[in-house]
Amino acid sequence: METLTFDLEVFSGPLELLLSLISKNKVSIYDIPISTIFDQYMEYIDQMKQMNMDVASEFIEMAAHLIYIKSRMLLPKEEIEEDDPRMPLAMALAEYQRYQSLLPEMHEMNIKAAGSYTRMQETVEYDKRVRRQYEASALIKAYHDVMDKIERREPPTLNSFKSFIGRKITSVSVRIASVLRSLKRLSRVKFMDLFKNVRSRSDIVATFLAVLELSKTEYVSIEQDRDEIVISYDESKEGEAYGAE
Amino acid sequence: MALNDMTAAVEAILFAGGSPIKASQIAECMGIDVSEVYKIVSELMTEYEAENRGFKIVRLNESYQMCSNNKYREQVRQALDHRRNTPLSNAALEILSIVAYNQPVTKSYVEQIRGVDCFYGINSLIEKGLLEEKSRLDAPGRPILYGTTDEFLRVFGVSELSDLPALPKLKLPDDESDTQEKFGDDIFSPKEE
Amino acid sequence: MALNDMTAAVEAILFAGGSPIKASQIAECMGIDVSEVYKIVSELMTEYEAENRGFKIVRLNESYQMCSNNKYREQVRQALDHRRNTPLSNAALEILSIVAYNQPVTKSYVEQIRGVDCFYGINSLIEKGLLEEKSRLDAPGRPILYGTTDEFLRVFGVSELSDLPALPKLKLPDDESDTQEKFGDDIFSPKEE
Repeated sequence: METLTFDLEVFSGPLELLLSLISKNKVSIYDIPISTIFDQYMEYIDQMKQMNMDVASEFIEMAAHLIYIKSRMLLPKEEIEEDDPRMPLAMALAEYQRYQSLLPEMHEMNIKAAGSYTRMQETVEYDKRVRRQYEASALIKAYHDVMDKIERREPPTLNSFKSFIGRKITSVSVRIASVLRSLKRLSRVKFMDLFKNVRSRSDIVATFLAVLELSKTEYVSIEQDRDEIVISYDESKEGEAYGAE
Repeated sequence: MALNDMTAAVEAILFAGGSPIKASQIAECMGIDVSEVYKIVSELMTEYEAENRGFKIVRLNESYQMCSNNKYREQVRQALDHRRNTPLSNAALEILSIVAYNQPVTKSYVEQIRGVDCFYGINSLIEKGLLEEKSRLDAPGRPILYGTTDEFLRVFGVSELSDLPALPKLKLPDDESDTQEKFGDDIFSPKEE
Repeated sequence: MALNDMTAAVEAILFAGGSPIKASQIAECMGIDVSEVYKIVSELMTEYEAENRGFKIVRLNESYQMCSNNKYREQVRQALDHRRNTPLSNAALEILSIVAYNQPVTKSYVEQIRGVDCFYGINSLIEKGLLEEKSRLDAPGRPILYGTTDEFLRVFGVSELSDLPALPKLKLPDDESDTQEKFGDDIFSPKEE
C-alpha cells in the first residue's frame, strides 16, 4: 500500500479526517476497512505532531474508538452476533456527511452574497420623549413604594442587638464567692473544673477574673502540676487576710 | 432608463461608504478622471432631487456622502427608534413621584429618600424631557433644584400639578413632620439611639 | 417621475437603517398597513433592478435591508479597502448549516454531529450576528437553543430558510430508508465506550 501524503490539509475534526480517508480509499462508510483506515488515521496524527500542530483531544478520542472497533472485529464471528461494531461510527459519518456535502454550495452562496455591502445605520437624533400615557395614580403608587422601602431601611431596633448585648453580665464578685466556696469545701481545685458549670462567655470571663483576683490574696495559691493548673486554699491564712482588711 | 455601469458603481460606492468619500479615491479605483466623477455624481444628485428620493448626495469639500433626505427625518427617526415605546422603569416613576410632590428638590434629596444614587435616573428623565433644572439652592455648592416639566404633565394626563392625586399623609421617619426640611443632609440618616 | 412621499419615506428609512428593518415597524411608524409596505418595497425593488442601480433591497424573513449591488463588489471593495467581506470558514459553514437545518438546537447537538467542540465556533458566529439564542431546552441544565438570524439569510443571499439548498438524504447502508432515524443522543459518543 502506498503511503498517503497529506499536503498539510487541516481537518476541523476527526470525522472530517475519516471522511477524507474513506473517500481517498474509495470505500463505503458502512464497510470501513478498519485496520487500513486506522493506520492512515494514525499516520496523519503523527504528521500533525511532527509539525507541532495542536492535536485536539477529539482526534485522540477517535483513535481510541478506532482501536476499540478494531479489537471487537478480531473477536470470533459467533460472539458478535448483535451489531457490527463499526455501525455507530458509520452512522455518525453518514450524518456528518450530509452537512459536509452542502459545504461547496453554501460556500458559493456565501461568496456571491459577500459581494453586497451593507451600510452602518445613520446616526439619528432620537426623540427620547415618552410616548406612553400614564395614570397619575402611578405616581402615588411609586411614592408608596419608596416609603415602604424607607421603612425597611429604618435603623435596627434594640431587639436586633439583643443576641449580643442583651445578655446578663456575670459579675466578678459573684464568681469570687462561688470559687471560694468550692475551695473551702475541697481545699484543692483543678483550674479547669471551675469552668464545668459555666453557661456563658460572661461566666467564663468572670470566673477567670475571680481566680486572678483571689490569687492576689495570701490564702489562695496557684501551681502547675504537669498539664494541670491547681488552685489550693490555705485556711490558716484566711484570718490574716481578712483581718487585715 | 437604466444607469450605465460606471454611474451605478459610483452609486454603489457612495451607498456602501457611509462616511464621506473623496472624489479622488473614487476616480482612482474606477480608473477614471476626477472630473468624470464630479460629472457622474452631479448627475446623480440632480436625479435624486428631481425624483424626490429618500436619500441624497451631499458634497463636503472634495468628498461626497450619501445620506437620507431630511424631509423624512421624522419617519426615519420613528422607524429606527425602538426605545421610545419602552415603559418608564419603577425607578424612574419613583424619582418622578418624589420630585413631583416635593419640587423643587436637589438630587441629594431624592437620593436620601430612595437610598440609592440617582445620577443616571435623573439625567435620563431630563433627556426624556420629564424633569428640568429649575434653579439653584442657596447653599454650599449651589446644588441644582429639579422640577417637573409640562411634558411630565402631558405624560401623566393632567393639566397642572394640582391635578395630581393628593398624596396621603405619610408616616415620616421623623415625627416632627414640620421640620421636614427639603434639603437637609441628615433627614434620613440612621437615627442614633 | 418623482416618488410620492410615502415611497420616499420608506426608501429613506431603509437607507438610513442600514440593518434589516421589520416591515411591521415601517408600517407602524408610517401609520399604514403592512401589505402597503410590501407593495411599496416591491415596487422599489423592481425599480432598482430595472434601472441597474448601485444598491438593492433584500428581503430577510419579515424584514428588508438595503445593500449594495453585488455587481459592483470590486469597485466597492477597492474604494473602501478597509472593508472586506471575508468568506466564512468551513468550520463556520458546518456549524451554520447544522443549526440552520435543525434549529433550534443545543451546542451539544452541533458537537455531536461534528465530533468536535464548538464552543468558540458558536460564540464567534453569535458575535458575527449569524446565530442567536432562541430559548432554552426544557432539560437538565436548561441548555441554550440556538437559531439563525436574519443576517444569516443575508450572508447566504436568501430571503428565508426554505430558500437554502435541500439537505441531502442520509446515506444508508442498504435501502432500509425507513430506519432513517433523526440523529439520536447517543449515536456517537466516543467518550462512553
